[in-house]
Amino acid sequence: MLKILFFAALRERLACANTSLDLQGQVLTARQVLDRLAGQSALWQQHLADAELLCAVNQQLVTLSHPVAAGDELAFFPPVTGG
Amino acid sequence: MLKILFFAALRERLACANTSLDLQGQVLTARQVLDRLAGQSALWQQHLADAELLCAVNQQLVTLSHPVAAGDELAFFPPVTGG
Amino acid sequence: MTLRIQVQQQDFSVASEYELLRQEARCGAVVTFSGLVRELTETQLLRMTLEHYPGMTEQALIQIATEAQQRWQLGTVTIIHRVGTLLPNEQIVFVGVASAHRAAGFAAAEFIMDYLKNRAPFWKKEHTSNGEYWVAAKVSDHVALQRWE
Amino acid sequence: MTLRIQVQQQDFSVASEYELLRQEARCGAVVTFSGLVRELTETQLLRMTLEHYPGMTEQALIQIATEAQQRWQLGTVTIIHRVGTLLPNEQIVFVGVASAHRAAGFAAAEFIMDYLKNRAPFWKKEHTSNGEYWVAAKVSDHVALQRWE
Repeated sequence: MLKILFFAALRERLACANTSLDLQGQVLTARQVLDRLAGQSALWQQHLADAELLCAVNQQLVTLSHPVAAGDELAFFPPVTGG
Repeated sequence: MLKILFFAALRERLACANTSLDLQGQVLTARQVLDRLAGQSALWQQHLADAELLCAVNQQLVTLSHPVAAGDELAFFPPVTGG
Repeated sequence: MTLRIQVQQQDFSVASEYELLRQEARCGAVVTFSGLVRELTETQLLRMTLEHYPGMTEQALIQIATEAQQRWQLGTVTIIHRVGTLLPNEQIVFVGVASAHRAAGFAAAEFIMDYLKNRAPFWKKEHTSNGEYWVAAKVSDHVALQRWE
Repeated sequence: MTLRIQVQQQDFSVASEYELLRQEARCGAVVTFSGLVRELTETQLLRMTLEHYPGMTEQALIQIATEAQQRWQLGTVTIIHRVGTLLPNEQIVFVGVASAHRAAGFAAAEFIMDYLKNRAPFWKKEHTSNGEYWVAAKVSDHVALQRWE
């Protein structure tokens, strides 16, 4: 299973903090996972289409072309605003 | 009278913290005062010839071309090293 | 070269952090940055909540501090960031850098803040008298990164 | 816009100075710089004495702080500089700047230190196990000024 996390405004809009996806042995890019998730509903489609979303794989910021496989932790979130 | 002050290493080398000069109504540049002071002894000549010396008139950093007259406070000192 | 990274709900003491930073006998310069919850201009801020990504946050801060230590000659580097609920004028973030030379200290502290603002997974939500708003990322924070590239 | 300038023999408290700086409700950023007497590499430093030009010193610091307040949007600016006898690891100088935005605070604090190093009439003498030496001005301090011109 691929563990998927959402944070902040995105978490609120999706009303979902985390979910998972069975990749059935496949290796996908983060973008492919995002597309699959967007297919779940019109709401998810709308909020996951945000071009500003950032992506982390195993707690490291990466671009959407980064590969993910079963056991990885994938996170999507809006631009950060700490400090 | 023109009040003249020396600080730090220059004060120690001249063995003098302050002196004065009767300008007799003249307006001189700081450089002209420096030349007059240098004429007082070989020791003063030696130490006042330092091209790195800084100069303040009435407690403001100025260049040696700055004019001074009776009642002014003129100071010479080495490059500053605070902070 | 010591690294001190903390992500915590409770407040921190700049006085204590400064005392730790000034202990290094060969470091003649200590630069600190403190970020505070400030008032809003158009509405009244009641409180702020800070969400983060536990686990990733600490790693991101360690990476940023380590990168600073590779770029400049530094002694101790401290980064403390609070999460949870914060009231107006409370402290949010502290960055402290001890160094032999002041230029390295200033550069490193500003570098750490610029990277933290763009790379560390924290999100601020403002609870105001007019409602709740997620703080938007600032273009100026992205621009600030460019000088370090 | 408050200016707090002190030239004094006694030590100062960074903790107290920071508390004053963080009081401003519209200032979300506080940058501080502290300069300390540090150990020498080639000989043992016993103590340092700091001479200054009374009267001119205060004016020079006010001018530097005022210039910083003209260049950047700042809240309180604090400059404290000690004179007299200082021991290793004692505090020499403190610069603190409160501002709405961090970039202004970092720039102003560094600007103040760069100008203070070149324009404020202080002179350090090191008393070491090998004798007494007036500290020489550093070329790097002159170079540091150029970026502000």
